[in-house]
Amino acid sequence: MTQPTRSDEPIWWALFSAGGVCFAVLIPGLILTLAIAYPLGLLPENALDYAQIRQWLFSDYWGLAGLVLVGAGLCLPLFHAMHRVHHGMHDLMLRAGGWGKVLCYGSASLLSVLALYFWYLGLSAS
Amino acid sequence: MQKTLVIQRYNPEQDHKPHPQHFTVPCDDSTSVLDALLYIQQQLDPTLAFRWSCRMAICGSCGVMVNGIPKLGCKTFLRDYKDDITVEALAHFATEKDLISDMSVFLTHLQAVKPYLINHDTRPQPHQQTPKQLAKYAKFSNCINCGLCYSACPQFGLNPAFLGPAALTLAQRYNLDSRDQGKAQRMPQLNGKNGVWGCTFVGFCSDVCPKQLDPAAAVNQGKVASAADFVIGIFKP
Amino acid sequence: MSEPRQVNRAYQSQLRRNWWLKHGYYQRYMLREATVLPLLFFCGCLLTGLYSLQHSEQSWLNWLAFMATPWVIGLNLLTFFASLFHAKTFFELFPRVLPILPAPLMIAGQWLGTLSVALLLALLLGGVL
Amino acid sequence: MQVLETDIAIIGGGGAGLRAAIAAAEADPACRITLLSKVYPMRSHTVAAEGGAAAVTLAQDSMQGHFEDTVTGGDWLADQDVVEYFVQHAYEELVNLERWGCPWSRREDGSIQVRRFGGMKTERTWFAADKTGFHILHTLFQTSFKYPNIQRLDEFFVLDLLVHEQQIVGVLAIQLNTGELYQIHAKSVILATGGAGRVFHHNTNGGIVTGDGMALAYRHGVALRDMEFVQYHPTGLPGSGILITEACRGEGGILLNRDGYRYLQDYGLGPQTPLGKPENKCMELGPRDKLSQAFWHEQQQGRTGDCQGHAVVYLDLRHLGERHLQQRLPFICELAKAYVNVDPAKALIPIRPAVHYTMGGILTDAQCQTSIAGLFAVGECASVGLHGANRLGSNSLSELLVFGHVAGKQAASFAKTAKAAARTEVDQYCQQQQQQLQAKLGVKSADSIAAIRHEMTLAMEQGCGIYRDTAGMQQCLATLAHLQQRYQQVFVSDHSKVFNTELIQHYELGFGLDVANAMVSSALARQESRGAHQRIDEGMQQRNDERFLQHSLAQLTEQGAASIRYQPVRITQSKPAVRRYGAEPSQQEQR
Repeated sequence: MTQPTRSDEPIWWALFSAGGVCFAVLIPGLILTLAIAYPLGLLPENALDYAQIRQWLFSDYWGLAGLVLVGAGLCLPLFHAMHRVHHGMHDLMLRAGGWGKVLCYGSASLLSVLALYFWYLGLSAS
Repeated sequence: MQKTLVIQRYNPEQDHKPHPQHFTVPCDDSTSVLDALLYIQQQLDPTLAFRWSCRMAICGSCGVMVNGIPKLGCKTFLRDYKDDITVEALAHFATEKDLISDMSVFLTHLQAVKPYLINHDTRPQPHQQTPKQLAKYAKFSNCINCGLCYSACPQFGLNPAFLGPAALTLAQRYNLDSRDQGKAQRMPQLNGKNGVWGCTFVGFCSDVCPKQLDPAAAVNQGKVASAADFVIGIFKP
Repeated sequence: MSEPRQVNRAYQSQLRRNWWLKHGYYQRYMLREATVLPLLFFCGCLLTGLYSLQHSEQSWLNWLAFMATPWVIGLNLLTFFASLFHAKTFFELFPRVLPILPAPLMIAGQWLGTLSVALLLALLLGGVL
Repeated sequence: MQVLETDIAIIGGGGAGLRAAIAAAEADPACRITLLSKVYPMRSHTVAAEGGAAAVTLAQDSMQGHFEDTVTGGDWLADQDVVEYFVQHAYEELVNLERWGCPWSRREDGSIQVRRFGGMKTERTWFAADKTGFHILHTLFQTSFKYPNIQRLDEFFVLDLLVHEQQIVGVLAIQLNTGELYQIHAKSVILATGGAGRVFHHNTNGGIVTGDGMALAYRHGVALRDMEFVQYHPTGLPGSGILITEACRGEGGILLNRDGYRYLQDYGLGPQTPLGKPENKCMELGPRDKLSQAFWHEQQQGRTGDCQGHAVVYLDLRHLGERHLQQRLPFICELAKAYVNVDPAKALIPIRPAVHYTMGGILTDAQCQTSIAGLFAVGECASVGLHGANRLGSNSLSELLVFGHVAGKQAASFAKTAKAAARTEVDQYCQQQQQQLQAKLGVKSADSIAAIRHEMTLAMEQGCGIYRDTAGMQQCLATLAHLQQRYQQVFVSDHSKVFNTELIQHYELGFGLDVANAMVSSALARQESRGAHQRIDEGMQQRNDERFLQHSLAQLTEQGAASIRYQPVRITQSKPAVRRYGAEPSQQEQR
């Protein structure tokens, strides 16, 4: 019996799992506050004050909160989502070969870098 | 009481694909699908082909699809079905005749993971193993090789090279055994794309498992092991 | 070793693209996998929010206004339910993959985590903390 | 017709066949071993054994003790040199299995756990919960993957042995999924085909347990020994016959009649032991023959209950508690729930005796060699001389390991010296067999294989059951002769090649009819009561050592009948005495 080549799946699976935790633990709270409660006026008017949020995310403690938000709220969930998209394509018999993988994890990587870049811009401006 | 079984018949010497045939069988509260099939074979049509032996859910021979769900014929009772009951050969395997599937791919996958104790100590004494150590793998050692989990697994259906729930569970069973030293030999099979990574945790395998041994859990525990092995692989030359 | 079997024209059915519509269990699985679609939308929201925040106060205000448009709220409500459904499935799978503590305990612990995060965020933004 | 060459052909992929295959593979790594099985090996009926496997394990136990229990349990019809060999080698075989990964149940300190079993004077039964046979079979099957010189032919059904001048030259088999015939030339052949419980109506056996190997050897002039000794297991489920393990009683389960009375105390097994405190060799832990016989008497006196038309007594496990039951007897809980809708923690399990095991079988010497050179037999299909007139629970799993090992080694050494057979005569014989097979195919008639088989099983149950008499057995023989005639006329209506299961059943029925005939003929000739063979005829109700301390040998005659001769029992140290159970043995030992 020939030995199969080692899959690189552990990398994507680890990112997927970490993202899954974020999706389950952090994202519900984020949506609830940012995308539901505030727009519906259930939070104080100044809850999302521009200066305050900037300070939290880009200034206090070297912008650590911002980095956490970008990592746990964006990068990891993106990898989580694109991992499922990648496997979903297989499930739906959309055989994109190696390109499907490049497309999925490539886009997740690109958007993650972009998010980190925005945070970096905010950080340097503050 | 009587019930109608709609059986997907297939004779490779005549047919191009399976076709349904209706049989009416007498039944009571204790009649299993296997009992019904035996009645048909003995009383109505001796050419009906299916596998069976122990009729007590331990030999694993009589797996069939009952109303589209993989079941052991001997542990599925007519009393639990209101209308006609469709019986067909296990999904995802090739059908050789009537309700008989070609299980050779299953056997090949099983053998691929080296499902036996690998231990280099040759002293002729029993190993020590505490009940706690035994409990770690005991559940996964209860697989009767019926193949229902493969019929429940769309990933196996989509890719027959996927080692599948039973084989991966068996690998995990030996990997978790405190007496075993063969994990390193088994990991290469698990690490491949047709090993644990072929699984997307659909989880239906665990639902249909007649012995409730949760193969999905075993496979996904295998992912953790494989991921750890991956990391170790980076640091080892 | 076993002898390779000669199979006489065995019938091999092929899965079709819609295989997952055939059974409730598979539908639920596909639904679980599909929770990432609204998630992607929310990630888009967050990303634009982040861009706005670092860009200027005006674009931040524009973003807040965008977030308050009814269809965006609607989609995010959907995302919220998707995230809860995902959380339920994910939390239940976790103790099976890493059986450290009794499963009910682990599941309860994870829900507690989700709840605490939501509460913390609400208190923080509500100005209580 | 395909031709395959091998060194050793093993017929049967159950515990005995697999153990033999591994032994042969280890004895001679250069030797080609072909393992044929009519089912995938893990389907073999070893899988259904529940209780355990016996070997002297505890410090307070002794080889002498196991020897005595086995000889006494077998009513002195065991060959004592064989028993000696067996008790001395059982432990190392169980250790072998342990080292191959069998998940034996353990004590807190990590050592092997042993449980009580019927007829054993101390705890010596190794177990893997209540699925011991399952775990043994799967461990052996999986371990067999390690040996590249074991080639499996799964789902090959053996139609005949190929014998030339009293030497085995191979087997003729049919590949089930193609219908193709295979001549498999082998220097040695091991029959490991299991028992023949399916010739009886009410039995604990799987559908595949049809006596194939016994009949194959019998038809080639090998004697079947002690075929009258058919064990009824006292606890099978009514209707299905599904086995409820003796381990239930080993763990402390009790048997009640319909009045809730522990009736075993009336049959020389008492006095009553306190609830939850089972004592070895007392009450529920008496041997299987005595317990099944006690049921018969209860039934005669109208003290049995009814479960869907079947007379039953009740197994009470309630006092063991949910937790203990789930830990020690999980499979029993599952079976009771599924097949009689009973939760053993809360309610009584209805049970009744069912045919379980054939003590007799293909006559072999202590090395598993039959009267045909190069032909070996092992396991339930064989009679190596271990069980005598009644087998003790948990001796058969150990037997197939101990003697599977012997058979494999012997077959390997025989294969080394044997010459390959002359092809032409074998070829001719196989062509004849192929024509005979073709001749079986015909049109569907009013009579059917299923009908003949059904009548055979009923006749056996009625004429050759727990208690037997001359008239009943003569009637049974007449019925079998009539069924044999009908069998000769009945055709296989299915003409297909692929998985012609009707054709296979035709062969199996033929095998079963021959074995059944040997059983009844042997039983009729034994005019005494011993172990599992109990006569109610006047003057035959006792053991008669003067005339019948002998093995019976059934030999097939030209006319298709069985001629019976006798062979002395080999006695080394234990002279026949009274079998004592209940309180009596401990009194004996005090003296």
